[in-house]
Amino acid sequence: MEMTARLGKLTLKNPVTVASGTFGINYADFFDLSRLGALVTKTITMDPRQGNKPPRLFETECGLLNSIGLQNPGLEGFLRDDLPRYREFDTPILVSFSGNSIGQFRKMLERMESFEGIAGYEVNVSCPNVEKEGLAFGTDPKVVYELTRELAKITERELIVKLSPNVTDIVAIARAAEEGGATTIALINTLIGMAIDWQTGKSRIARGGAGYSGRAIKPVALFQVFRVAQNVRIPILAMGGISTWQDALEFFYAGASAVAIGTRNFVQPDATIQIIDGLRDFLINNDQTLSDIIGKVNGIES
Amino acid sequence: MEMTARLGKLTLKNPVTVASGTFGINYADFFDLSRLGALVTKTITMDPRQGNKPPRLFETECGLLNSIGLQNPGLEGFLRDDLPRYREFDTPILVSFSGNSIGQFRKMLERMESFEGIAGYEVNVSCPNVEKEGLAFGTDPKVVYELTRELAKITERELIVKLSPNVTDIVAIARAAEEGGATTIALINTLIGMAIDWQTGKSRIARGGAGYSGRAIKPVALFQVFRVAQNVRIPILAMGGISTWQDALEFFYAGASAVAIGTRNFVQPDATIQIIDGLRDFLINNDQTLSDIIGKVNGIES
Amino acid sequence: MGKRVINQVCRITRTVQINDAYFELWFSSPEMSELLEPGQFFEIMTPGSERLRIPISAYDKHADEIGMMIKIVGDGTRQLSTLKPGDALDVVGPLGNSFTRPTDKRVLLVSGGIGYPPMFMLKKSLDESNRIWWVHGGRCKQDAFDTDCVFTDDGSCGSKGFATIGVEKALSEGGFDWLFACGPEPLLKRCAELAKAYRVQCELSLEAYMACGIGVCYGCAVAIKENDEIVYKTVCKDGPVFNGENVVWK
Amino acid sequence: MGKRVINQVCRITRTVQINDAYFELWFSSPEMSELLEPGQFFEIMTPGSERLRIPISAYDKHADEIGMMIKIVGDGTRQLSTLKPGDALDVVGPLGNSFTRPTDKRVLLVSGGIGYPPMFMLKKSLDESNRIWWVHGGRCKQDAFDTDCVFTDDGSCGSKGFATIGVEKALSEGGFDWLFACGPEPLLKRCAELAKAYRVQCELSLEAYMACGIGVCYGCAVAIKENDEIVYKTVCKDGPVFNGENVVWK
Ligand SMILES: Cc1cc2nc3c(=O)[nH]c(=O)nc-3n(C[C@H](O)[C@H](O)[C@H](O)COP(=O)(O)OP(=O)(O)OC[C@H]3O[C@@H](n4cnc5c(N)ncnc54)[C@H](O)[C@@H]3O)c2cc1C
Ligand SMILES: Cc1cc2nc3c(=O)[nH]c(=O)nc-3n(C[C@H](O)[C@H](O)[C@H](O)COP(=O)(O)OP(=O)(O)OC[C@H]3O[C@@H](n4cnc5c(N)ncnc54)[C@H](O)[C@@H]3O)c2cc1C
Ligand SMILES: Cc1cc2nc3c(=O)[nH]c(=O)nc-3n(C[C@H](O)[C@H](O)[C@H](O)COP(=O)(O)O)c2cc1C
Ligand SMILES: Cc1cc2nc3c(=O)[nH]c(=O)nc-3n(C[C@H](O)[C@H](O)[C@H](O)COP(=O)(O)O)c2cc1C
Ligand code: FES
Ligand code: FES
Repeated sequence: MEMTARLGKLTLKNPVTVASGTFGINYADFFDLSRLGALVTKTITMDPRQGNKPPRLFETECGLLNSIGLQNPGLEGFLRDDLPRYREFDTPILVSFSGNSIGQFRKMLERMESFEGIAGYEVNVSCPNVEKEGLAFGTDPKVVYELTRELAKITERELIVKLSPNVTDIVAIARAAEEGGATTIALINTLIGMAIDWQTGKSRIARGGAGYSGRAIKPVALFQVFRVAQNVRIPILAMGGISTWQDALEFFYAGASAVAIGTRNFVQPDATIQIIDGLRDFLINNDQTLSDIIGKVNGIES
Repeated sequence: MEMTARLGKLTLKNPVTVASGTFGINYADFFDLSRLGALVTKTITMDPRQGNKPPRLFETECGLLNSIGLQNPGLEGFLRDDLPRYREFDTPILVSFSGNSIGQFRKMLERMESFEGIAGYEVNVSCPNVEKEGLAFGTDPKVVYELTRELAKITERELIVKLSPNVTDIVAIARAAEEGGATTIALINTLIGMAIDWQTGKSRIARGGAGYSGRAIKPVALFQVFRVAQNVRIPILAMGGISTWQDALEFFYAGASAVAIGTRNFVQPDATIQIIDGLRDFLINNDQTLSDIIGKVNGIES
Repeated sequence: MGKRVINQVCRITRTVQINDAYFELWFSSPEMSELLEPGQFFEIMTPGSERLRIPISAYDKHADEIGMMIKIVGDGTRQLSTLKPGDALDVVGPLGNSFTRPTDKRVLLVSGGIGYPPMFMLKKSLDESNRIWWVHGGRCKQDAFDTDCVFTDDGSCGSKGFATIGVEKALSEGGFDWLFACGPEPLLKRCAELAKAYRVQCELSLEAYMACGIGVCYGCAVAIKENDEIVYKTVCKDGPVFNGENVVWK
Repeated sequence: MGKRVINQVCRITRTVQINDAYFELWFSSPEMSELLEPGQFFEIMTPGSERLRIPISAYDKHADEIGMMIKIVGDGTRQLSTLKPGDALDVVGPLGNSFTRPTDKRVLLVSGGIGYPPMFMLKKSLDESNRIWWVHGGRCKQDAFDTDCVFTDDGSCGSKGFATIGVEKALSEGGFDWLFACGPEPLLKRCAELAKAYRVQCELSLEAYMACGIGVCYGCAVAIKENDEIVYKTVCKDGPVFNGENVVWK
């Protein structure tokens, strides 16, 4: 079954990858990572980061709160220790990274350009911008445009910009990334949520607010993917609560070209493989290809 | 047990009311509506509205999508047919209303001022503003400030501004409402979500995007209530996925002065009463009052 | 409407497995039984459920006992199918309006699939002075129930084809005053057209996705002609029974 | 670490209801049994669950069979308590590191409440050359298990008071080389302090809220001193067993 997916400059062997921060090489114990359409790394930053105070996790009724705080070994640690291991697999490596200024983003990308075995980048713009009073990069279309343009200038590789859903106008941000030269839009990053122990009044997460992911956010992700797909021409890598191949189909109908699995990996380590297999069987049984489905949502009347 | 709640200019007999659009006089079949801390009406508009094309509802894994489109009999229909019936109950009536321009909001409020038995208003700013290219009122702090100020000028009654959560910076909007003269902030209105039938590609809701409510949105609501409570001095009427008295306690800890029950009414018609009773028992058993709890979330370290 | 709606946790008194897909669920409620009229429905759930209630039509009643007939189509109905006598069922109802009950008329009942139960109750409540002919259609044998004239899509029971064939045949033979129908939308639409063509009064029981079930959320809207205007009515409260002439089809 | 982690759907072979709150769950897995070392744990769920897996320590093993001892504290553990022999259990493991196993030493084992199972397995795996003394504490009789010295908060079993009394008593009598402990944080913290004061080597098994269980999400962080720096280590992969001296207490 032909299941290749076009994602910007890349052709993936199938349209299923993993969401940044929810996956790692250790999953190779469970299945051959070469089966994935692509491999997205955890977000790395220029310098190593300790991450946030624990507790960092809490499972709500239908989703997951996390407050990892981008704990990571820093760019050099990643390039030295992790990248070589990622490269062992026969699938494109997409490095997720984040900076605290446009300059830092650029420096990081320049450094990575000199390394082989990176198929592209996922630019995480959900982090605070030190040049703009700590407001997240991803909330201001102008900043997203400038950042993307700077990065697009210096790489020929796939350039994915991953958006935060916590904005008034997601379309404006997506368009800014497209105009800046992004080759794919990824969405959504986590919503922001909170939980409190009603017996003690204690916040379940040390930081208070936390990233909210999983099944609960799927409808929100689906709508944002739909909205963005209606308004940009570059492909969309969709994520947000995708747990089954049926969920993935919803996102394809809404306009996604590929999907990433996040929180579900924690429950079912081979969720990606089950989704790949489920999609393939569905397409065979229905004698369809992905292009018969992508963006073909119907029944909408206003 | 003393459970009165201060909500702006009002003192409610208990801190539990209903979320606009999820409740109506018909619930009087199930319990005495006078037991509620207050009664919030469905949002009314100047002119009668037909509402959106069906299908208008779809239940997702953990929440509800709705696309009612503010179907309502219009202001005069409401004042003539509904208000007299609401007034039969011994609880403050809060009329939720919405306009398509600041002028129309003002006209509606002026008309209602001449009617007895209205304790206050809940200003629904999630609707498109015809003067600003249809952008929702609630997305622009300046507009929210102006609107609130205009309305505050002409009423001495309780003036609640109900915010949409779908903005980049909820605190800026809440502060604008406070500065404009709102006496209470209500939040959150629905998120926006979508669902697609994976078998047919058909949108489950005729309009595509739809309001997303219920258990799934509770962590998002809790965080926004917390954030706003940290940044305004006026009380907060909290809603978003509250289904049990334990949920309500979380919102009190986060800083809410009262809570409204929405989607849960559909599952359990007397949910409000069960929550009132549960809260009362909890406070008795712990020998606490609401003020020992409101805003007393702890364990947050950054 | 002034009709009272009750919310009660009732006991299941009896369950009947009709076939792999259909089962009957009976519960006891003197109060609801007394109020209940044919065409009305309930919103039911197993206590403690977090999901929306499930709207199910009244199918039959015996004194205090009320019967429902349910088809397993998803998680909610599958869950209901596991209930046993003695289990609790949380019921809101009776909900909605009911059918007109003519006297001394020729009446055509039409049901498709799970449209059967309300027709069954209507038939039982119709005065003996009426002469009744009942056409039922289903996809296969499983969906075929005992009526005067049965159709299945695959011919596995009764005649092969759509119930509309039977409806048209009956109407074309003439003499009918009333047509009552419940079933999938294409069937109802065709019934409305045929009733109009043959000048027969027509009442249809519609379905819609529901939340509150009591007319407050406006979620279950259906487009209805009213004094030459098209307005959205609630299936749960203004319906589920509407005059076939007034329904605006998609 | 290079240790292999397996994900298997296993059969429950045996269940034991210990008392109202505790039960044992045994499953069969030759592969995991072979790899398993004391101190390690599993992430388990009933197949089809939508929720995060539940981390549970290894308690015992007999050939291919692995035993866990579980306390019912919420929905997930309650659900597990309904499993019967023959039921399927989806298991990821064995996870995490394990305890040092000294030879020919005096060893103090300390467990609090549901900290008992890993200590049980450690004890079984310790060489006979060691001399072992085990202090256990619990809230009430239910949480008291057969060890050398039992404390309960309410005195309903063994001595009344906290297990730390027994720990201090044992250490003050002298002669111990090692202290291994698992249980609630205050107990572990006190053990670390006492071990330091009495110059006894100390390994503690920590708990943390977990998601992936295999060291990729950094959700289960605990602050650990490493070369005079404080870093966040993962309880699931770097732990759950840490040198008591290095743990940074809240
Ligand atoms: C007035 C009315 C009377 C009905 N009477 C009967 C009856 O007597 N016997 C019977 O078997 N079925 C009846 N139904 C249909 C029944 O309500 C659905 O089959 C049931 O809700 C499906 O739930 P589920 O969880 O099993 O399936 P799901 O997988 O949730 O849904 C299957 C389909 O059922 C429909 N449905 C789901 N939720 C709702 C909802 N909240 N409101 C309305 N429709 C929904 C949707 O069209 C959906 O595609 C009636 C429906 C209505 C509106
Ligand atoms: C390494 C490790 C080993 C453990 N070994 C055992 C054991 O041998 N026997 C035993 O009975 N229990 C053990 N636990 C504790 C057990 O995991 C929790 O009691 C269980 O997750 C509670 O789930 P629940 O759904 O029943 O309760 P919930 O109501 O969900 O939670 C009750 C409490 O359990 C904890 N908890 C919930 N979810 C998680 C999670 N995903 N990760 C970690 N903690 C969580 C939280 O502190 C929560 O307050 C261990 C935990 C860890 C981390
Ligand atoms: C524990 C955890 C860690 C995450 N870390 C990152 C990260 O480092 N970078 C990033 O872009 N997104 C991160 N995310 C967000 C996910 O990549 C994804 O966008 C989001 O969780 C929605 O998808 P899901 O619902 O399938 O998990 C993280 C999510 C979780 C749950
Ligand atoms: C069917 C439905 C109709 C609603 N109608 C309105 C409305 O008319 N005006 C309004 O301000 N909010 C409306 N809401 C939003 C609710 O008042 C509430 O803010 C939201 O649903 C979150 O609360 P919940 O999760 O408890 O339902 C509606 C929600 C639902 C589900
Ligand atoms: S279901 Fe709420 S109005 Fe009909
Ligand atoms: S639970 Fe994911 S790193 Fe430990």
